[in-house]
Amino acid sequence: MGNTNENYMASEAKFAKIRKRRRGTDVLFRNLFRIAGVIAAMMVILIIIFVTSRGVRPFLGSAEERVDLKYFLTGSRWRADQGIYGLGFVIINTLIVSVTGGLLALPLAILSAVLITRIAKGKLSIFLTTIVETLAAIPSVVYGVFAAGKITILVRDLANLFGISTYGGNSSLAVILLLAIMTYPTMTTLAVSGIRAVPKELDSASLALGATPTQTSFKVIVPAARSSIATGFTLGLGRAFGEATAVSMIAGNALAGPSWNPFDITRTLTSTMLTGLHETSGIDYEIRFSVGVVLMIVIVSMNLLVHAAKRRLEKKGGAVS
Amino acid sequence: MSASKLKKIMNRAGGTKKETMASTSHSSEISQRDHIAFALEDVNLFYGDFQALRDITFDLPAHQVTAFIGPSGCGKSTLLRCFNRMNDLIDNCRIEGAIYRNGVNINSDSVDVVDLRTHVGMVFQQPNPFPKSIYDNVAYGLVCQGVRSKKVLDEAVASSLKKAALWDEVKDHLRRDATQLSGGQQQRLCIARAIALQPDVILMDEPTSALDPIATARIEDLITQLKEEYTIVIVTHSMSQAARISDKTAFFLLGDLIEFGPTDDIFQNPRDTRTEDYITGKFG
Amino acid sequence: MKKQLMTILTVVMALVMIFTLAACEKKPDPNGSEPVVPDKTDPAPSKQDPPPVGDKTIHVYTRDSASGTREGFEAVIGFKGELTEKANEVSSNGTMAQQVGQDVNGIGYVSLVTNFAENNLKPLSYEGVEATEANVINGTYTLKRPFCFTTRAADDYKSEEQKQIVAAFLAYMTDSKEGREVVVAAGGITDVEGGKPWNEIKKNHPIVDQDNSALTIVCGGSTSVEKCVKAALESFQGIAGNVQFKLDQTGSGDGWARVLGDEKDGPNASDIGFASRKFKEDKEPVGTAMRSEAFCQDAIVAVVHKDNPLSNVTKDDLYKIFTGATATWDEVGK
Amino acid sequence: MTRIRKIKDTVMQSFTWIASGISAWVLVAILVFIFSNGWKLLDRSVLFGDYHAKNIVSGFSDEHDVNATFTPPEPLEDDEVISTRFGFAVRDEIDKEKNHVHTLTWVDDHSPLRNGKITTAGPTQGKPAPFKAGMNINKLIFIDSSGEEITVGRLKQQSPQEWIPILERDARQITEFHGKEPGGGMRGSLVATLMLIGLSLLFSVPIGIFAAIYLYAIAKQNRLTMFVRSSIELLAGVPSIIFSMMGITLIFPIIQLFGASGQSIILGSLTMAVLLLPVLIRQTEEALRSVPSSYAQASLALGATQTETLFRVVLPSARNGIFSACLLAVSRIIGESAALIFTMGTAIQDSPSVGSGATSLAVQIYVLMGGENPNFELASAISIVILILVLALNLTVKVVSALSDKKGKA
Repeated sequence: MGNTNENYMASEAKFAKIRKRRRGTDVLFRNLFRIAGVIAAMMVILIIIFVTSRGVRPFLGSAEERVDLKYFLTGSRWRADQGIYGLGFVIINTLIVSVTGGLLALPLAILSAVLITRIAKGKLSIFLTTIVETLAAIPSVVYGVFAAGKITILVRDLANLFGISTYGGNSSLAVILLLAIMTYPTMTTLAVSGIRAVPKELDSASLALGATPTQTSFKVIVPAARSSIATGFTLGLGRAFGEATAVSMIAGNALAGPSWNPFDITRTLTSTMLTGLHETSGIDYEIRFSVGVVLMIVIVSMNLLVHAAKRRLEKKGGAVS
Repeated sequence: MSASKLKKIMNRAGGTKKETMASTSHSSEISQRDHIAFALEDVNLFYGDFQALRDITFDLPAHQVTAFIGPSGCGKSTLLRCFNRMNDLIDNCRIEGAIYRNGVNINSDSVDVVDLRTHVGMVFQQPNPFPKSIYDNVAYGLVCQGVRSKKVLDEAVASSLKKAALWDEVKDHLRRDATQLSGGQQQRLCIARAIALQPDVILMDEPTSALDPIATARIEDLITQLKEEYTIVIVTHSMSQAARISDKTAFFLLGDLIEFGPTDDIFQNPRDTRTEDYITGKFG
Repeated sequence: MKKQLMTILTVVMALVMIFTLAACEKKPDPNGSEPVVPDKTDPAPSKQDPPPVGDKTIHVYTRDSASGTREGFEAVIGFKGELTEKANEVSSNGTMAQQVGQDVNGIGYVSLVTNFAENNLKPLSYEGVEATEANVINGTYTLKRPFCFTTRAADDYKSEEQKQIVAAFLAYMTDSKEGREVVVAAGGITDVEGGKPWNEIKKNHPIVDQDNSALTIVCGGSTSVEKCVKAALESFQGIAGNVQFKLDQTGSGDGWARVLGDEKDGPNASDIGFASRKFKEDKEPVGTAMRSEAFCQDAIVAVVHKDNPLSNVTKDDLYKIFTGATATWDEVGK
Repeated sequence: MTRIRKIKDTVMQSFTWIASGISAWVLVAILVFIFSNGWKLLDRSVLFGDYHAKNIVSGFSDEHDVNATFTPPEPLEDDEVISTRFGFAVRDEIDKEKNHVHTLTWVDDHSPLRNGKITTAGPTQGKPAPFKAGMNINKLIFIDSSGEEITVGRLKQQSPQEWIPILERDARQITEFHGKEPGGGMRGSLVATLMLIGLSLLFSVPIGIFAAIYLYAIAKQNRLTMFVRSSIELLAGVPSIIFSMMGITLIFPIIQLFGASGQSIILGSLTMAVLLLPVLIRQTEEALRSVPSSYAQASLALGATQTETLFRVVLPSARNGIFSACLLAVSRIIGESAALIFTMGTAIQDSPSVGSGATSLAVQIYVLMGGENPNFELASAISIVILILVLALNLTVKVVSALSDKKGKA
């Protein structure tokens, strides 16, 4: 009995220690998780702060070096050689090519998604999904090589058919085509998952009312998945706006604009950031951060816009149902 | 080390400081333990603005099987989860009132919930073995407690599986993936897993609702055997099951405890008309 | 019935795809032996496009504002800041070559080291003088610029050895016969026979007889010099104890900044800064550098697509074209 | 069903086929383009060779047999020029970097060239110089019968047809040989990419997984969580070129405190680590959420702490998903170029080190396309490698998730 008692005392102390350690570990890790979460969340704020603080420098410098902010935002000429930095036309060009590219990809994405989820069965569906995923996985620099070697030629020959001369195919149209290709997989993936998430009951209900499967797909299922499709569109647009390497290989970097003619050379925000990214000091360098800030603002406002549109769409949908 | 010694240690180890202090009056502790597992006083529970339990007050007897019955959404499962504070996991859940276990309010902040749960085991509606081996499933709780000795673990696993009436079926392939077992075996494994920690109380949340009649019968047998050693609280939708295995029955409706008493009384002689309506199948 | 339809559709799609792809691939390769990109050397455009097409609008290509080639070109032609708004700005010599080679109406300017044939380019004579090394050396071809280098200040190296190896390399590349040979083989223009034998120069640089594989010569600045400098460095490695090197060529604007300017201690600090033009005396004082001079010359060549009938331009032509005064090919030379 | 409806249906359906057909066509076009340009270049020397040519300078001290003649083992091709006295053959070629080179196509086993000793100072000095077919000859120095030193070769602007006869006629003794192992390989970038992958994952995986756990298990439904979530969403939308700028403005000053001096793999890795966070967090959280909550409940009910539950039950169950997330992150790293151009620089290195700049495969492509002469072939060859790597990774992800699906069902 005495023996047992001793053991018991020792164990009591031991288990108390273990308990304390367990509790300590638990608290430690919970805090680590929390810190990791906060770090991840802080990064975007830090990026905004640091890039912006660098980006405002060109507008604050000494009088002779200072860039006029108003002209920077609205100007229609980008002449680094003359010290003229007007980004207005670049913003417009960026919007044109990205949105057009996105709009070109959207119907294709929706149609493909319908095929993948509702028409094709089994292996074929998997095969088509694989195509989309492969397109999504191709790095942008590879797209760039392809665009510089193939899309530009295509556009050039197309323009020649109309008797229009192009800068070797470097043009808004080439950028639009490239961006359509690059945004297509994102949009399709989202549309597919959106359509898959539509409750089966809707499908059955529509079929039971005598609609054909195709009618059901386009009249009931696709509208029901519009929220995901809109998200995919936003994400795709984000990629279009932010795409740098591939676009800069074929944009042509016009010095003035905006370029309304699709066969004309263009200049986007990202291509501006990458051309002559060579310099690493001086105003030509600093101004790139300003362009980066503008790019972020454009992306965020575009997101808000699509978001608002999505909300309105949902409201409308709600009123109908 | 024998299993009983282990139990003693685990019991002691499990107690919080307060509990240890409360247990200084040795005799009263024992007597209380013999009679009452949980004493509930004015328990109110809210999910956000929604009140799920209203002024629940009763004493839950020890070493008996208590069945909670009532229609879906009556709060019986919610109350069950109060006993091992699983409701903590729900973000906007708030509990008022006190639940005393060994004279300590388990809702107070000073109670270590991890500890509480080693004393109050739980078995869920769906058998939920971890995707690990049978052995690892049973040993899991002890390993978490810091038990490393292979010998102790082996013994605990064997004795728990025996108690859960699963030993004969699995003793030759303890390393097999637990998810390969049949539903009934899985549920018994989950019971064994809970028993391994030597708890005082085992909470069972509709433990047989996902099982076929044969597996259900085996679990019911098991429950009857286990009540010798443990306090068992079972939530069930099956009136006949409650009648078969429980000693006491509590009937809940819309968050209120309508009636609580010996099972025979409740089923044969309900005091409240609502209880009678439910038992005779007029609603539910 | 529907299934059949789908099958037919699929087959048709597949056929269309295969045909288009086959059409892409079939175009024969005229140059045969050389490894060339089908699209760039592909003869199809030259046969199909009536050269130059459409309104014969001149498409002006220019380099980015950090480029030394551009500065050299603009300085000789004399139109700094007057460049036409319709220009297409490209950020490297290679891109320039590739893009003008794709554009029958294009005109641009590249370094003489560029491979004209491979990029579908036709080099233009300037004032009637063909762009050749001989003509640059004898001074008749005047559209040229120097390749210059400058270095960190003599007391600003990581170590004494670093300083000595940099000095040895510059002596090899600039002064020695062997070094000049390499530069010339890589397309730079300099007088090989005027150089001293390396064996003589070597005596002043004993460091080359050590194992230098732990040292790295870091170069920055102009991209145009890259080919020459890379060739010189690679051959120097063999005779200087396997010294390592790093070429981070970004543009002439960075040459001075990275060794003497505000970037000399920054992320891009270099040992030798190159420029494909003279360093600007007012903005880029090289007085404190250990050594600073031109090591060879390069001709800038105005190039057009190989199907363009033009073969000679004058300074005045180029001035008018690049400032936008001349807008179509019909007007050139009038 | 009316006829019109049938036609309408068929038309709509064919539209879906056309749309998917276009995407398939684009994919095939890309693959055909890349492969047709790069495939013939892709061999061992591109995959594992140095990018920078390695020069070999060797000297000859031994007198060699003046009257020896060698015969090539088999008839050589027309454009090869043979030196029968010294037992080697040379061809004028264009190398991967599009320079003219004189490549050795045959060296006889007893050729006097084989007696060369490396003269470059360093550990290999005095060792026999390696001569083999495939090496380039830059120049040869020999002594003629009058004892005068004469240099011949490519660097003298001579073609093999010009200089080999001179060598045959006048040479009494070869004294120096300047050759090089051809460059144009991608090994350095491959190594740098691997380093980049390792370091980026080292930094981002723990933070990513922990942050995902925070969102999954710890975070309450409150404003802070909303903020964290939307911040991470926002981070996912930031274009990679902005990350590049963040690398310079935010991370560079920090690592400068630890003695970093410039664009470097470490700077690139830290930048990539931030870029990968949203991907990792999103995927990991998804993987965690796919673990049945009953596992966690059972574990908690058995008296495990939350941390124990996470590490012992939830994470092991989600490991396939997390593994897939890491693989996706890897394929993102392999494909990324814009975020690295500013942070790792554009200087191609053969033996990259963590503290100095280098190029990843993707950036090497970018550099090659923007160089003096755009090198489509080499760029395409590297693209093939990238594509194969990325597609293999994606395939692995699919296999892994298929496996875990199967397991989940069983």
